[in-house]
Amino acid sequence: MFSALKKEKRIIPAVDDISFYLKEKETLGLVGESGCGKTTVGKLILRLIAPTDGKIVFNGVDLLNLRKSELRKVRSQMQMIFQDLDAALNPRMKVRDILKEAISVYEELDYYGMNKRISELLNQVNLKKSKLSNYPDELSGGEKRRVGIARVIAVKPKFIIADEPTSALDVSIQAQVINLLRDLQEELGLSYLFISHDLRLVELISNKVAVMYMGRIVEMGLSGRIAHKPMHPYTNVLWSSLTEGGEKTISVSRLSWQAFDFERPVTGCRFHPRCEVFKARGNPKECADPQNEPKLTETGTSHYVACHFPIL
Amino acid sequence: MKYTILWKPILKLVLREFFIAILLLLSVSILIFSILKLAPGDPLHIFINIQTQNPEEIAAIKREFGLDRSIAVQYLSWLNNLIHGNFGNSFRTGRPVFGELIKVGVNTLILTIGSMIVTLLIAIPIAVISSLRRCPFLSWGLTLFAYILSSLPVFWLGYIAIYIFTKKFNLFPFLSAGAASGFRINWIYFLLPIIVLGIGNGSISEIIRHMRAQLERVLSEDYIKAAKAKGASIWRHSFKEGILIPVTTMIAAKIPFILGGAVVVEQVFNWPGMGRLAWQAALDRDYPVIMGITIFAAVVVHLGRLSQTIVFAFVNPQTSEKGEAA
Amino acid sequence: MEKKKVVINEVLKVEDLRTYFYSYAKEAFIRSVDSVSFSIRKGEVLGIVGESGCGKSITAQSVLGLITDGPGIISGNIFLTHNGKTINLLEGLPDYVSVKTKRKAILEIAKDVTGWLKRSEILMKGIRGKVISMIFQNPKSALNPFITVGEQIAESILLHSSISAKKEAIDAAAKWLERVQIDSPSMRLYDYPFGLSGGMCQRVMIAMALSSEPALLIADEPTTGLDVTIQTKIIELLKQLKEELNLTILLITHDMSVIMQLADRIAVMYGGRIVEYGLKREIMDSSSFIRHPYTIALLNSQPTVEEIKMKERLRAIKGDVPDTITLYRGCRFYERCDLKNDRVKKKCKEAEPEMIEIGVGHYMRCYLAEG
Amino acid sequence: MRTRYIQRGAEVSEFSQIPIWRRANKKDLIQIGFGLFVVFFVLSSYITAVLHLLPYDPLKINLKEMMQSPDYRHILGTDFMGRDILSRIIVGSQAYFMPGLLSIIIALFFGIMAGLVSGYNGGMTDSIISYILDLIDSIPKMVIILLAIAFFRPGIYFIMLIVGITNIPTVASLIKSKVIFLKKRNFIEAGKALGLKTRDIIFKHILWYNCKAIVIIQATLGMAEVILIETSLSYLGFGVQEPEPSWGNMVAAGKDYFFMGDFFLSTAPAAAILISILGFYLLGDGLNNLLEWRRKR
Repeated sequence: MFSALKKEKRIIPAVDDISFYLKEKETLGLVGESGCGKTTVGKLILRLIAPTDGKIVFNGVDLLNLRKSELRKVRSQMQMIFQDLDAALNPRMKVRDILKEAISVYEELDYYGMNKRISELLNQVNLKKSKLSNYPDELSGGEKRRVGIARVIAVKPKFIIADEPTSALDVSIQAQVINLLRDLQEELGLSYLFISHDLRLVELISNKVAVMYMGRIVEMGLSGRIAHKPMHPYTNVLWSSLTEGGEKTISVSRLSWQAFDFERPVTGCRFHPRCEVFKARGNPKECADPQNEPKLTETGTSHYVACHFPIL
Repeated sequence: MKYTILWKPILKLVLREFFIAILLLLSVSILIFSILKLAPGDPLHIFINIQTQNPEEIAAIKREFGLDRSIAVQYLSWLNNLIHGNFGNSFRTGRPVFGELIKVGVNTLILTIGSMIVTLLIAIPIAVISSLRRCPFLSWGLTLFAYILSSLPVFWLGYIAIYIFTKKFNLFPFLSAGAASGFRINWIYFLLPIIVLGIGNGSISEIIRHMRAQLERVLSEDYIKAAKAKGASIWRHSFKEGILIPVTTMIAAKIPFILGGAVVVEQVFNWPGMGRLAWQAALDRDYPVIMGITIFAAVVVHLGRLSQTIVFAFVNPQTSEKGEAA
Repeated sequence: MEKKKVVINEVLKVEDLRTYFYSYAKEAFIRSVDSVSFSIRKGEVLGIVGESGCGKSITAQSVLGLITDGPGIISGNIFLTHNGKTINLLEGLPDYVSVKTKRKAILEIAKDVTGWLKRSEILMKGIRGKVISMIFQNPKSALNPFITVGEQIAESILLHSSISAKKEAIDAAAKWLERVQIDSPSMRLYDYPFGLSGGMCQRVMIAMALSSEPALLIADEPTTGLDVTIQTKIIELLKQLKEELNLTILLITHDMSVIMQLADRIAVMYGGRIVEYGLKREIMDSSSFIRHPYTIALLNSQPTVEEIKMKERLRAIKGDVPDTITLYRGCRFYERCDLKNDRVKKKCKEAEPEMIEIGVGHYMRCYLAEG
Repeated sequence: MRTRYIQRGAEVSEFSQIPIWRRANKKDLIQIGFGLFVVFFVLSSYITAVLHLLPYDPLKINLKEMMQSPDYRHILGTDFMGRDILSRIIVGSQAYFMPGLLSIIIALFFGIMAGLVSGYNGGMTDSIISYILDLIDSIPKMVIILLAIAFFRPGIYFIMLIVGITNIPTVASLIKSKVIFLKKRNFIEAGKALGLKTRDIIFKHILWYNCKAIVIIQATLGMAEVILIETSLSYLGFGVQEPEPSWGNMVAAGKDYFFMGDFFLSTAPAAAILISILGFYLLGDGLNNLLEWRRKR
């Protein structure tokens, strides 16, 4: 159903040579540290940012060749939940107006039809009816998020890009939102591109997971395998930073503090300055060789990894 | 110990602003020159009416003023003169505009800058007090008071002031002062217009509104709370963003406004400044003088903006950093 | 006001703290912190955990006296012990103090407010940053964007230590930067905060807070909004510093996993009240026979490894955080509670449960804990 | 302390459900009330003029009743030509109101357009528009007006047209910074992602929902400024000419009697100027606070 290949090259390549595909009713998790280009990927797919080069195929149509009017039609099939809770909610509009507007983008409904549709949406996202006459400022974080989701599903999309939908929320509310997203997927047959830095949630909600580092996918595969048998050193470090059941802490102290810096590009494998394997192997030359950046290669059943020395 | 003032980006930023200012000044001069040429009526009507109707003589006068050439050539020669400090001669007095401008320009600048200071002295404390929200009714009262001050018509305020100081206190004889008897150095006479224009220029309310909004925003920033939590003075931490930047912005933005107010105040007080000159020139259609004043005013406005840019560049590390990137 | 005996090794003891704000629009009090008591011993980490809006940040800010705006009420006792001396930060506070207001109803309860506020400011001046330091949720916005990092740390050092020369203070700042594991600290000193990453800013904040060697560090959501890898490293850094310097920390977070890694003692807050309070091992011990339903719900809302593997439905707490304006007759958690049974249901609805001790130093506010 | 127990299930009314006059600050309401009074006064001057309700003909010279102090026949007294001051003040407000409206409409319309376009598009369009606006902003307003007077000898409407043009940059820069601020909040992008038309985003979301306060406060400030400029010009002898009344030339006409101890001739119109400028300031401030939701906790 969906396949993409894009390449964005500015002075700083935010997203560089990424390919993945997504089947119907499937969820692809996209994981990485902040600034690695996850959000850019989402915006590229929606064509909110124009990619420099590449192909985005949706339902067999290449989005990059579409004209504006055609693109608008396709957008009703694809929607995005923004990371920022307030992003989609005009602070001066009441919740009812926000939903009404979203509905009327692609549907013409009369007064009763509109009311019916609004209450249907409210049911779908478990929102109280009394909140309709509130301004976004008066809602709690969880409610805002649910209004955001209602606004997105109002246009009846098939594919939703969820950009860190839980990052600004409390843990208890996160669980609500995740449950809601999963319910909606079943109910409406949605596909998700789930962008997050919370690895547990990604593992839980996705069928496949792609791990991004510095604008590139370094590992991709089924979520269970990525989580429990990671092959790329970076994925390994990411997952080990999770702590479980209280006392058990796995140290990430070996991963240096220094986040990557796009302005000082690394030659060769982008991860090698922070890489454990690189150091353990006595700094092999291949890793730093600018001509020899590791390509994403298939290593098992639908498992891809971009590393010279994957952990086996 | 070295502090990282990044000179290069600041210089770059200032230079860029400077070039834009030059470009704008050129555009202004072209614009006014074209209006001058397109305006109805012959600029030489003063001479022509007084002197002969003989076409040859008119042609001679035209040649003398260079009016027989094409507009572009005229403009270029005017520009050339301008660069050499020659604004042409006044139609009315026949004296060079430049010298006259410098003479009155200084007076007007004194008036403008002085009254700007007076305005700020009134506006800043009120803005600071009302942004603290310590005592809502005091700050509301002060703000109302400031609004009333800035709604006072400046010419009437001028008369009140003159009346009080001449009639009641007999500090100086009103009618003998002024341009005719030369500029009398009398400190009251000197200060009065400055204070009157400072109060009545109508920008106090706007300065307060802007400053209060900025200061309130800054005081509610996280970093002010953090500064308070570590026991540091919140004023030290909010000074740059909360006071220095809005004040500079307002000074640069209000200079043109106060220059305009100076026209009226100079009329009221017989202050021999640019405003009076402009008023006289407008009455007489003295084009070279009007042109000169316009250019002069534009230069002052841009000097204000340039100083704003410099302050910003020094205060805000981000601008200088951006300047480096650009 | 009778002064209770304070145990010597308690650095901070908060008794019956109330922080209310008055809402003009709704003409009612917002009871952000409603009768909260806890204490922190030296070298101990107390974690306050709860959903956003439960009043945990307001508690911390009340301790530091940072709440000055808006009409409202602060009451209770906050005993701070430092260098063998114990002072009450809310000393001389009339029963209820209203901060700046015009409303009659509030004026009635306001006595000697301005005088107290002034005294309190003088008192707090010697305490803020010196005895109690604080680090904030959003490190990037908590650093002054117009002042270099080095100068900001040096300012704190100059204010609170014997160092009075600026040059020495800068050197000391560099040392602190090194201590929080920042690379090439002498260069970072001259950086402005906007050029630094979130993790770096948080470490600068920590360095700034610790540079005055405070008796108590308040960490208000120190890891929220940071990357997972950075979060883990910040927690580790705090742990390390705690051991090195024998820090006393009041840790405020909504993330149970952070609490589990750092805290010795836990206070669970809900709707402005502490609903459970005790040592971590008591509360987290799965064999412990009883826990507050809210604590259980909070713990459960975080998926376990098994749940993730089986892709089970998450056990979310239903409903939303209660507003703190409404005065509920019964238990504040009643609507969202899954564990209420027929035995206590009626009681839960009728009156709010009292805090009762169910173990050694383990308190709980729930009828289920009763007999 | 009085405590109010609220029944379980009953909700405290939300901010949005409280009517606007109850959630507003009382001071704002006072300000707005005062401002509306001034606007009403100005509007009523047109009605009185149309319906011939003026107490006296403002232009009628009556040398028998020169320089009278206020009494029951002439509520504000008469001027040096025996004309009724009250009538002249009422009619004098017409000197600025309609021309002022013209200037405000010009400033707002072009300012909003320029601000929206340059803020939304950015890049080259923004640079060009900013350059033009900077050009207008380079010369002080008063100098431009004097320039126009010197060259064209225009009427009040033409002058107000120029005032309107000189106000465009202010409005444009305010709107532009608002658009840029909103862009940062991502909801332009969110609107695009939803499939809204660019036109809807710009006019509905940005202009209608988020720029109302700016537009209103600029309109009222513009009116205050218009009064200032018109009276100043009339005072200088460039605006409305005698015998047509304008507050500015009334003050100017009264100034000579000032030093003879007769304040009233120029003080009455000056007070009218003061009150009306103040009225528009306060109206703008109050409406701004109301619309910007300066809410109390």
